[in-house]
Amino acid sequence: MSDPALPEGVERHAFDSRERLATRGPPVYGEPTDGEWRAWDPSRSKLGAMLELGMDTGLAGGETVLYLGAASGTTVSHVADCCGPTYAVEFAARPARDLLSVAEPRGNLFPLLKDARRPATYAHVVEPVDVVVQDVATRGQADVAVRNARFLPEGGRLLLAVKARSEDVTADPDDVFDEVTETLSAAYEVLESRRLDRFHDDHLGVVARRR
Amino acid sequence: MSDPALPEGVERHAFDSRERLATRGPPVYGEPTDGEWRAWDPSRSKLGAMLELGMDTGLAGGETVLYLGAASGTTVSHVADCCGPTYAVEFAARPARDLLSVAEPRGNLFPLLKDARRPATYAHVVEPVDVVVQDVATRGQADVAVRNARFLPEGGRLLLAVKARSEDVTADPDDVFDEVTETLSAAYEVLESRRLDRFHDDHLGVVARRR
Amino acid sequence: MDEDVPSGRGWFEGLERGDEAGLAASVRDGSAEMPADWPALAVERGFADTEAAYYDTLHETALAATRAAVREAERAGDRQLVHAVRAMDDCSRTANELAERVEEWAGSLLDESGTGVEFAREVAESGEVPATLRTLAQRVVDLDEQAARLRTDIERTAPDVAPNLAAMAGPVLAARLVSLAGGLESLAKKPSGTLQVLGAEEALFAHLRGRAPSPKHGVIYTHDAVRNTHPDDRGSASRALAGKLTIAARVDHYSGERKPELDEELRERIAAIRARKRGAEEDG
Amino acid sequence: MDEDVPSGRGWFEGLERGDEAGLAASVRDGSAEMPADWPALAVERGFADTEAAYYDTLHETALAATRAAVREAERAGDRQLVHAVRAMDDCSRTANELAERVEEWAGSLLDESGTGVEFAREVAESGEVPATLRTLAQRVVDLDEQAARLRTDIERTAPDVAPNLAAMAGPVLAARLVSLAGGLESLAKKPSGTLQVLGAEEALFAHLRGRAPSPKHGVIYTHDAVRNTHPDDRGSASRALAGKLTIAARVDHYSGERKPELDEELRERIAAIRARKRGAEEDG
Repeated sequence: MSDPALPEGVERHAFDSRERLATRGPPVYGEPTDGEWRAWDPSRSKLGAMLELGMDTGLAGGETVLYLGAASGTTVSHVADCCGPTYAVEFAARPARDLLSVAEPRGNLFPLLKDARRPATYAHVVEPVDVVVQDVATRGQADVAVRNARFLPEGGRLLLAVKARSEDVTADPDDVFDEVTETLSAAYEVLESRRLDRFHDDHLGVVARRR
Repeated sequence: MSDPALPEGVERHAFDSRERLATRGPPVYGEPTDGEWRAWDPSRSKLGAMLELGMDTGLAGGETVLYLGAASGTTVSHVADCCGPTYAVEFAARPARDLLSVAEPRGNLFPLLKDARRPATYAHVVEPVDVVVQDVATRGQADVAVRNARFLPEGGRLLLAVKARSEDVTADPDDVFDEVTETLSAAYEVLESRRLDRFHDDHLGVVARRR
Repeated sequence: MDEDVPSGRGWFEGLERGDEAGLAASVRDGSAEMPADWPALAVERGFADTEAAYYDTLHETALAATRAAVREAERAGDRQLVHAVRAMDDCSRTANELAERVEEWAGSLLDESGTGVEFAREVAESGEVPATLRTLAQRVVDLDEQAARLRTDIERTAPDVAPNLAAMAGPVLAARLVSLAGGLESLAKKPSGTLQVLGAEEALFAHLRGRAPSPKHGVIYTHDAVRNTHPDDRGSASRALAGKLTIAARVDHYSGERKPELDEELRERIAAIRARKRGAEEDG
Repeated sequence: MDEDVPSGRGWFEGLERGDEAGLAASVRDGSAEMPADWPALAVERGFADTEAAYYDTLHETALAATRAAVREAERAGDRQLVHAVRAMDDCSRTANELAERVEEWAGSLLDESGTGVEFAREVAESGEVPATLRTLAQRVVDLDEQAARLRTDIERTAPDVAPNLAAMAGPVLAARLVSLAGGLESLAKKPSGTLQVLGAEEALFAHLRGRAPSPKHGVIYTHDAVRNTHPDDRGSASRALAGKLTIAARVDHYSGERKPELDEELRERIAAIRARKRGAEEDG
């Protein structure tokens, strides 16, 4: 059932006779399960959508991950299922309460109530990582990625979801995405970017490598 | 110098070589004088305009008069000059201060600070009169005239100035005048009405008799 | 209705011709549903010997009654002024109170904070606070603008109601004095020493209880003649100003005539106080 | 920058693995400019025997630190609630104060008068008063609507911040109690007897000075359990209500879990108080 484009630990499984991405781990929000496997819904997860759309995330499985914008933990639960030590940063208290429940049964998932715009407030906890996954919905998303480049070695991956509307509700999404790419270039080389419209309106998925 | 269309006591006199209406009495606001005669300016007085325009006011001179809306007393001073007992009703305090100065030297002029819409507040002072002159600039001008009909015997005159804009700033003045005539008919028969536009914009002069 | 049977009492009925006050009050306050031949009735009932005598008395009485009513109505103009100045102070006060609430609340949410109505104006347009806080801040701005609008009205009205007081004190201070006294009439009747400390009642009461020195000035402190005079001379300046303002209030109440010479007298008096040598005269 | 020389101290440095509180505080409050290979350093410096042991401790510590931070941030939610309820009270109060001014002013101009915000609403639309008085009346209407808007917000927010207290007291009374106590934490730490008289501080101080009987209730008086209980039993009802509200506040502060059984317990307790015979028990 394994798929060469998917990381180790992520497989396609049939749920209700439909092939879907899945990871092995305790269920989080009542998603369909198949034995130890549980479905990873790409319409609830930007990273899931990137994988579903066949983007080359470079994830092999087992990486050390810094996840920025963990929200209530839906996506980061799947990341922790297939990766190594996973640091989950979330700024808002209410979703972080749910994130705690997601993290409790996952010994490799470390939830942190921190502001992703201020990496110095968690650099004393987070080790250098192989991959940064980012899905924050505030202004200055590209800038957040640049500030967190300090956690990546040269060549380390950034998997970034950009929400056009967070930047400028009136601007053309394409212009916003161009500007994001421009900002990212301070610390990253963009390898691939693709609109996630099929699963997430006005979102762009970006794969970049640390310069 | 007397004029058959004018009441006794009102004459045309030459001021600055111009023929103008005039009465005999103490000057009021610095108007031109000729011996005992002082000019009656039709552009400062609706009743003056009605006389100047040759309307048949029915005034013969010496009548008992109820004047509603005496303001600072310009017109009523001329009325008192040529008529008998003259009751001058004014509602606003500031012009009434000037009305007092006009009334002081005129023993037949009785100033009253009263609301012309409430005749019961002065019927204990005002006797039945031969003529009601009315120039009030509030809404419901015709209604005021109807309420004050109690002071007139059958056949008594109403000399009414109607200001179209006091009724409805947006309506056509002609419609307003029609409605005034309609309201008046409850107590009066309209004998003559004429626009005073030459001297007073948007004003109608009405001569009516108590039914 | 029979004209011979009046439906109310004539203004003169039950009164003597010599009772001027009673007659004037009757003209002002009496009423009748229908008019009647009052001159004939007055003669018939012995109030006047002739109709001519009746009209003479009516003339004098109507003048007296109307003069009193005008004066009272113009005091009503002063009452409108009192309402306006109190409303202005209410609006300023509530704007400031609500601005403090906005300040506390917005301060808990924004990195950069500020104070007062100006800060509320920023918060009302901030995209970083909840909508309800924005509209709360807008209420502050509205109240501040309402206060400004009331001030404009006062500036327009005060010179009508109290021309000399408004010219000498400025319209807002004039309105405030009228308001503190409870009306122009009562201001006109106060001794100058009372006007001097209007608005300093707290300090005055403390003084009367022996706990504080006598206050030198109340709201007239805001007048240039006091504020811009050397502190040593402010007692004299306050007394001089209060004296002239009292005269102005009296002229306004009793005659209403504008007397520009009063302003000039005040200017000269204050100039003299400021010019004299320190310590050359004893001063409060 | 050399990764082996961290520009800040690791969260574990200087602390023992058993010091859970210290470690959690360090995760929450510490900082470093750059990350470092903290797992290796922790082993190297003897904090943990193995990296696996390090990660176990980090997992427990991150959970504890984040749980505490979440709870504190949600208490910040209670601070927003406090701002909202105070702003609501400010808006109601100022609306009523300005309504009185409108009432006095409009009363001097209109034949028919009225009171309060409803009358201000009429004045705001009246053609018979000066425009400035109309806009003043509109300010009253605006403030009243702002108060209503804040109330709506409180009704939406209070169940999030204090689910049990909001369910038992109603959102506005819950917010008022949180506000009077200065926050949910401080409310949760108060004895039930203090909660019972929150908002009756004046009466309480008078009592403590020996000048008045002990107050039976503060703002909880507005709760149906007190207001709709026979006056003889209101002391008991207040005590019972305050007791249950205190429990609700504590559950809200310490766990945040909704416990509907608390409401049921209160209902039963109040029903018992209301049902018992007059005079059969001694009562305050």
